[in-house]
Amino acid sequence: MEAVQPNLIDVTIKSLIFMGSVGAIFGIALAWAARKFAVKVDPRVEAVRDVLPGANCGACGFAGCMGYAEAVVGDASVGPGMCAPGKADVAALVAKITGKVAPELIPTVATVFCRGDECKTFKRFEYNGVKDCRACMLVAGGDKSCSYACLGYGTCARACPFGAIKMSADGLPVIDREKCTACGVCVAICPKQVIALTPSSKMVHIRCSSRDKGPAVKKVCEIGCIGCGLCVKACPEGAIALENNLAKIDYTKCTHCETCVQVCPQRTIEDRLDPAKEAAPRIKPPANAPVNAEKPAE
Amino acid sequence: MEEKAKDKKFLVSVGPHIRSNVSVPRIMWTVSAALAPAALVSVYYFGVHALLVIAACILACMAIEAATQKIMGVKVSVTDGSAFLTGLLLGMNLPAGVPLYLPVIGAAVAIVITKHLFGGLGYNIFNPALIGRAFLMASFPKLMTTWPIPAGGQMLVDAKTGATPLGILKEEGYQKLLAHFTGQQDMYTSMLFGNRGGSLGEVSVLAILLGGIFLIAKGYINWQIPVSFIGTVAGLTWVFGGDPVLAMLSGGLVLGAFFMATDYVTVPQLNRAQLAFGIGCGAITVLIRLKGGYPEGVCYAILLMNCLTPLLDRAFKPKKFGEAKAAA
Amino acid sequence: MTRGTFEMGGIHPPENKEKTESLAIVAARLPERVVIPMAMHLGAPAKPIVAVGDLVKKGQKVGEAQGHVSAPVHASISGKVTAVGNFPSPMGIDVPAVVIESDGLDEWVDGLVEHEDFMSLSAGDLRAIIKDAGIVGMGGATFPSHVKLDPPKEKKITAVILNGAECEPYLTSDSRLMEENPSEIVEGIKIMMNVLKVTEGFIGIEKNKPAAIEKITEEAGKVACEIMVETHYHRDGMVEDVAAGCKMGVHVLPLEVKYPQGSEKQLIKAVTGREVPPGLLPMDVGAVVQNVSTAAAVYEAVRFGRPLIDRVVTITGPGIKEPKNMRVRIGTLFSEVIEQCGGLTDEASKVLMGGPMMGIAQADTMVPVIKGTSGIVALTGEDAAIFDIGPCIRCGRCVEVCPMGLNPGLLGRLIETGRFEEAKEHGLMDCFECGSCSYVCPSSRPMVQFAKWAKRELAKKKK
Amino acid sequence: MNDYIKITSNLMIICATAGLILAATWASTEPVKVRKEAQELEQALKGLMPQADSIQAVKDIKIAGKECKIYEAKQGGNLTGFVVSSYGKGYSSYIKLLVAIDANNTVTAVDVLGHAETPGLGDQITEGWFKDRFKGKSLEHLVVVKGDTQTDVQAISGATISSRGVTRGVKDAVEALKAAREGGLK
Amino acid sequence: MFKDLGTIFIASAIINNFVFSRYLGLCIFFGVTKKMETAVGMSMTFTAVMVISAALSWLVYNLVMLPLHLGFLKIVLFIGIVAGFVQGADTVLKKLNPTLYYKLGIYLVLITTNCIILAVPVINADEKYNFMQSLTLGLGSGAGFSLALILMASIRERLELANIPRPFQGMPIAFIVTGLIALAFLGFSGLITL
Amino acid sequence: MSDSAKISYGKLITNGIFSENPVFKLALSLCPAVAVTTSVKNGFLMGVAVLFVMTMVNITVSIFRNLINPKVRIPAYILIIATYVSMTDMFMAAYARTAYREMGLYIQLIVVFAIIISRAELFASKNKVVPSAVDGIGMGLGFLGALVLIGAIRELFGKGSLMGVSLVGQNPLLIAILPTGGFFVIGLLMGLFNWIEIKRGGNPSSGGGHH
Ligand SMILES: Cc1cc2nc3c(=O)[nH]c(=O)nc-3n(C[C@H](O)[C@H](O)[C@H](O)COP(=O)(O)O)c2cc1C
Ligand SMILES: Cc1cc2nc3c(=O)[nH]c(=O)nc-3n(C[C@H](O)[C@H](O)[C@H](O)COP(=O)(O)O)c2cc1C
Ligand SMILES: Cc1cc2nc3c(=O)[nH]c(=O)nc-3n(C[C@H](O)[C@H](O)[C@H](O)COP(=O)(O)O)c2cc1C
Ligand SMILES: Cc1cc2nc3c(=O)[nH]c(=O)nc-3n(C[C@H](O)[C@H](O)[C@H](O)CO)c2cc1C
Ligand code: SF4
Ligand code: SF4
Ligand code: SF4
Ligand code: SF4
Ligand code: FES
Repeated sequence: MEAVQPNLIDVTIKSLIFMGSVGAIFGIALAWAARKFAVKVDPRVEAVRDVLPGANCGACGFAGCMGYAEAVVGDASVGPGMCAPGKADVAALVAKITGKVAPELIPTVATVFCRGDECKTFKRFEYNGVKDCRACMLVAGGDKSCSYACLGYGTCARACPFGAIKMSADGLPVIDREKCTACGVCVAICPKQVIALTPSSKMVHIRCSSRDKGPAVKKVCEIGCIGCGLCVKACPEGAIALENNLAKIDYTKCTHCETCVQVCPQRTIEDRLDPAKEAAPRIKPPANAPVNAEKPAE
Repeated sequence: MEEKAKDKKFLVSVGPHIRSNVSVPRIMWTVSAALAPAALVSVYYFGVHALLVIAACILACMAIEAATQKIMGVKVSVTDGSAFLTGLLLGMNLPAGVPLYLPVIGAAVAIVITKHLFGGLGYNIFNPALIGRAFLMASFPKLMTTWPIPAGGQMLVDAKTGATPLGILKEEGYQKLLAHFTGQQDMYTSMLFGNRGGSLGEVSVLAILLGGIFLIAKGYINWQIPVSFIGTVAGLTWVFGGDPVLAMLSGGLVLGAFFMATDYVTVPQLNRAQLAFGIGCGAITVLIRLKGGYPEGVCYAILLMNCLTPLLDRAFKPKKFGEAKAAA
Repeated sequence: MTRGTFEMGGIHPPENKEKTESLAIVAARLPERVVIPMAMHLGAPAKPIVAVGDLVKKGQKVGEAQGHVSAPVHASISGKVTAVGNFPSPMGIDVPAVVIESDGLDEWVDGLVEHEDFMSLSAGDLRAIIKDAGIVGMGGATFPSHVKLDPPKEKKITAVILNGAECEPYLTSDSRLMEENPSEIVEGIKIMMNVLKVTEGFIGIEKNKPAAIEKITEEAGKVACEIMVETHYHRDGMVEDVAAGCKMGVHVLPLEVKYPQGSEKQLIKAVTGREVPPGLLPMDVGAVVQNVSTAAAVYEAVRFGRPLIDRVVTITGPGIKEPKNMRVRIGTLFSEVIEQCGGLTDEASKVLMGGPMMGIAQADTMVPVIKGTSGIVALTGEDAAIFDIGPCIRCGRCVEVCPMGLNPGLLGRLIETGRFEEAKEHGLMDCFECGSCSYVCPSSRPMVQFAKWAKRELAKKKK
Repeated sequence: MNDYIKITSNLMIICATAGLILAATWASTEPVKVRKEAQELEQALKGLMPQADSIQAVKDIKIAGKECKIYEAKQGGNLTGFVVSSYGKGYSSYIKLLVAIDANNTVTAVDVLGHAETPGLGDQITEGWFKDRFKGKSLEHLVVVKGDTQTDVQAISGATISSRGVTRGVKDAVEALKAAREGGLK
Repeated sequence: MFKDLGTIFIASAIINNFVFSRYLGLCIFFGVTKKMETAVGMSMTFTAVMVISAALSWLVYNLVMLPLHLGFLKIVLFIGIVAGFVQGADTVLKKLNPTLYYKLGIYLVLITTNCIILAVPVINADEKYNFMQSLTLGLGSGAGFSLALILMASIRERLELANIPRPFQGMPIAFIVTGLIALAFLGFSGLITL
Repeated sequence: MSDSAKISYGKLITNGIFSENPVFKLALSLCPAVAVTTSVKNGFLMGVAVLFVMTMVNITVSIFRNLINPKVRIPAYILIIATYVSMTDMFMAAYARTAYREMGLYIQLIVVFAIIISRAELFASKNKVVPSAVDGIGMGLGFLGALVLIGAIRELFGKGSLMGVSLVGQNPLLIAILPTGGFFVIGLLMGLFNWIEIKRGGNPSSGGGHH
């Protein structure tokens, strides 16, 4: 070690000059570069990206959150409310940043329109292959007795970017309404198209997708809609209509009066005011028991 | 509905509806069987404790695999033989005299960290048995380099330290090693028949060769890796002025080239890529043997090439039908 | 000229043809009822042109082709239409179909046109006859034959190849037909050569069918000198067909026994040495491939005016009590055919349309024989065990056997984890689902299902 | 222009302040560090040559490509021996050594100043019992032997490479000293 | 001389690889190896910056600071050079070649927080390397880091297809892989020590 | 987080230690986490050094946050960090020589620790002095805690001792104090924390990389 005897004043002056000139050189160079090569970036893009949830789920229809941020800032025709998982809060923030008007969003949630679990339907054949609903579709359209039914191989559950779907013990997806952000990924991926987004405030659903005629449905499923039309007649609000042998609720009219729930002979219509029950594992009901035994009479 | 559900149901799947009779368990058990003669030879030379070491490795691997799969909630598949084989190979990679907690630790590392953290059979990047060995080597270097002397026959290594031929070569040079034998011929034959110190699986080159050739003949392994691996070691050793025959016969080379550098899971799939893999293994082995801190480099060479496997898989792709013509 | 095989990949599954290879073709019982699907071919389904209650004769058109890539459908028995609607088909989905109840008379429709001197017909006429007869590929792909015989002008076709490989295990329908009706087949290829103005025809047959090779060779030898019609395009735009002396030659080519020797691209390679590049068609290398049964059907249609209403079906496998080769009317239910072969054994657990490699497993035997039904194979417990699908152990066997030079194991795993686009980059679209990879896979991975699934998802996305 | 001034002054001020602070820190810590380093070295040298009352650097040499020094130890003006600083390539590092050598070129003591060998294995080279193995060894006995030996240097079992590294460093030191003395260093 | 440079290069690139044998540059190593594309981008950017800053640092350190006895400012200066250089490159690239900027620009900022970028000039200074040796060490460590990144990216791409238990997905398994690679690199120990 | 009025100091501290732990959650400043954690003591010293630098940098940046031109923000912050690090380095070289010898290079490398610059950039440059200091302390403590935890495990397995007190025989599992073992310990700990989080119904951040 060279024994440089530090002389406080000498060292201080030297380092002041040295560092000062280093700073000056860098400063001038950087300032020159900053001015000479200035590019404008829109800071709003980053601002928007920061408020987006960052799940990159693609519900907005753009390539990830950044894609949407760029689009909503750069393109006047892109609305601020397209991020479904972000719900109204994010829409409002995005609107604020971009100066656009936030649309009024009706919060929605995913609902499974099939109750034909393993106990209420049967398998047409023994399936041997990839455990994925889309792959199972390739094999004679799936092994469920009802050709409209949920196949139960859980593709939606694996696809949900928010972990909102669990498969029940007897093979139907159960949606956690708290976690679901209505991103629509499951809706798009289900090969049987039995999932749809419904207004979160509405709890009465006709959970069947079969467009078969009544007798055909009865052959393959214990709980399917047979298109008998009793609910249509019974609904005091006129909210239900039959379409292709399947009853459908107009959610703008439904008032949760539950009349339909009680008249349905198949017990297809379900009231989910108490979602906890949905998750409870079911056991196969005895042959003659009411199909929906675990449901409290209302 | 009830009635219909009771009908006898056909099995439906996408084709093909028949399969060849080669299955994963069959492969694994057959490879294990091919290794059995070598294991027996080492038990003959090293005695009961060798048997205990091998058995401990196998039992630990299988038990740990079953337990891990239980805990992770996946199908328990110990009967497929891959854990058995990993255990057997791990045992063959240890010195005969190690205390029996080493096999258990090695097995845990091989099965849990190297295999199941990656998703189990088929997904691991590194050779489990070799990682087990490298881990033990790093943790218990003294125990792992204490070589008991083979019991059978006249002994060929320094009775005091029980060093392996490669160890002697590294420490004291070729002439000293030769001095342990009556001549070069004697040295080669002793090595071939296993009459020497070393890990359990190093001792009988002949038995391992037989097993390896059996596997090649059955089509369970390709010739590419063993040939290019051993060939490169011999060639490079010769180029650098060593004894190529000794290089081929010593250390874990033959075991590694036939049974460990051929583990499907951790080596490239294509034949051309396998040639490159074997050459790489050979080059690193020679580098470590000649210049490195360790007397033997096979284990590390294979592990290092394991790292390169995904890259080799990227670099070598099968030639598509019609593609060459399209380019022309 | 060639090696008589494709080089890359391929497998040797047990042939299992011995039960039926020497059984002569027998005619099946006239069915009481047939279900005639409108979609028995690739392309647009035909449109029913009969209504419930109509009386139809054998050979009468009941479905009209919709567009160029489509084919008409004909009644295979005479009787009354009892239903028009959706019925299960052996392809696994419900399709529109016409149900005909037999009147037991089995009468041909009137007005079938015969042509004794069919070799002097013009290409256009021949094509029209073939299209009208509803002829589609009978090797399994069911592609409308007239489309293949009508390539765009800029594609110069130089070889017509008949596919007599029949590389699928169990099946013997083509080999029986070659043995029993060689002349029909050779006449058929001559017609097609005439349509395409090709002087060289090839018939590729796997070497495990020596009798068929012998018979066909004998018949082909007679072709030596035939009249052929050439189309002359005059400068003023006039088109004229002119007879042009002896030019034709039909060569029989024994092929190595190796699956999938019968696949179009592999057969072309085996016969001509040319490789069809990825994404292109056989006609891009100047070849047209037709199945031998298709050739026979073409002859029937041109010579006698008879549309395609029946075909030879091999009913076999360990699950069939009395295996047979039968000529079956299109639309006959599998159950009826199987019953004529003594029925299914108790162990039968899987019923296939087609062979065990490419065949389609049936959920039910209440489905009709269609134009592409070359066989009905019933497998029993042992052969049809549930495949225990394991993880890929990267053994590379699939890479070795893939005749297209793909990495099926990688493709499978990419698809399993939802990376369809990546699979496409790795050549998914070249996979023709031969199943060689799954056959050899020690982990029984369902690569063909993966491939089908990914292709479907990609098609969906394109829309 | 505003930007120029702002950015430049920004950086200049920060740099200058940093320079100032660091200069001050350095000026106050450096003497301490230098003193302590010198003390440490002196202590080490003393430890090797306890009887000497003056130990002076007399020559700069190079061992293993690194800068080393030869020190002369004197007791009341009489030469008692030399200390040579040296390096030897070990298992995972260059091991920094001090070697005390008497006038007959025999090693009298060895000290390990620094190394990055494996804890538990290579780091046993710092243990007294290992360092003692060099005592009284002349050039021809500075070879590593595995297994029992008194005449040569016995390797630490499990750390032969480190042992060899130290031995190499010691041997180089003796050789360097010998060469230096032949070349005129008394 | 050349042998010496060769040794430095091989040692820093492979045998004493900064990531696997010296455990430096880990943040970036784990950060950018999720995809091969980013790994390659980072490799190129990093190597370029590494070589340039090694050269600049050497010049300033040996020609200005040592004569002035200002060695104690080396940390400030070395990192200052990197930061200033990176900031300048960032600004210039953004304007001159936006495509390249979008490809590589994101890595530039990250480079300032990479241990290797500082460790190399510090080692150059501590070992008193000459100019060529310093450049070689810069190049070698750049190449070694690139090797590590590309290796890891290829492994992680394969891991994408593996069935890794959920708690271990992402960072944890990346650590385990690196540990295993480092275990394999133990085989090189005793070869060359820098 | 830019609105300092609402931040609770306790939250800031726990954030740094748990939910945004620099090592286990943010995966930042990993080199020392692997390299110097062979014992509790080393981990602790390194952690303290970082804690000091981090707090001081946060305070300094916060004080001068309005004077620094945004265009040279990063170089400016880095210079500030480098100054504190150099100071630490010099003080340790003079007064903590044994520790300095063991951690040598890594003390100097604190300069480039992404965690420090990112806190300066993300927090201190937007907040008042006190919250910035608290944030620095929280993050620093998180780092310190992580290093001590890793150090403890490695020391226990690798040396058979804890804080220098020998518990078991010599080197029960030597690999633990080799860097290789450092990777394993960190990887397994991260996995363990994720597992706990999953068990509690959470969605583990898969470890984000830099930033
Ligand atoms: C200890 C043991 C050793 C075995 N050894 C062999 C063997 O050497 N070769 C073999 O093919 N199967 C062997 N088997 C049988 C396999 O466990 C397995 O049943 C069979 O290989 C799988 O065949 P499959 O899947 O084709 O039915 C062995 C089984 C056990 C339990
Ligand atoms: C794997 C595979 C195997 C095939 N094997 C045969 C075969 O053995 N015989 C056959 O005629 N067609 C076979 N084909 C169908 C041919 O590729 C081709 O479509 C057919 O020969 C064309 O004739 P066609 O249109 O008259 O059916 C096979 C196809 C594939 C994909
Ligand atoms: C992780 C690890 C660390 C090692 N550290 C050292 C070391 O510091 N010094 C050394 O000489 N050998 C070291 N070795 C090398 C081996 O212990 C080597 O086998 C030994 O040097 C051979 O010497 P022996 O013949 O005395 O057993 C290490 C090996 C491993 C796996
Ligand atoms: C030819 C062949 C070689 C094998 N070699 C090894 C080996 O060296 N080490 C090992 O742990 N497993 C080996 N296995 C077993 C198996 O592939 C291994 O456990 C997988 O790496 C686990 O995923 C081998 C299997 C085969 C078929
Ligand atoms: S809802 Fe659709 S995707 Fe989900 S399990 Fe049912 S069929 Fe599959
Ligand atoms: S349940 Fe469906 S809509 Fe809801 S978050 Fe999951 S994927 Fe999106
Ligand atoms: S044959 Fe099966 S196990 Fe082997 S590589 Fe192919 S997919 Fe994987
Ligand atoms: S099914 Fe496809 S991937 Fe498999 S071997 Fe055949 S062509 Fe290749
Ligand atoms: S601490 Fe982040 S790269 Fe080293």
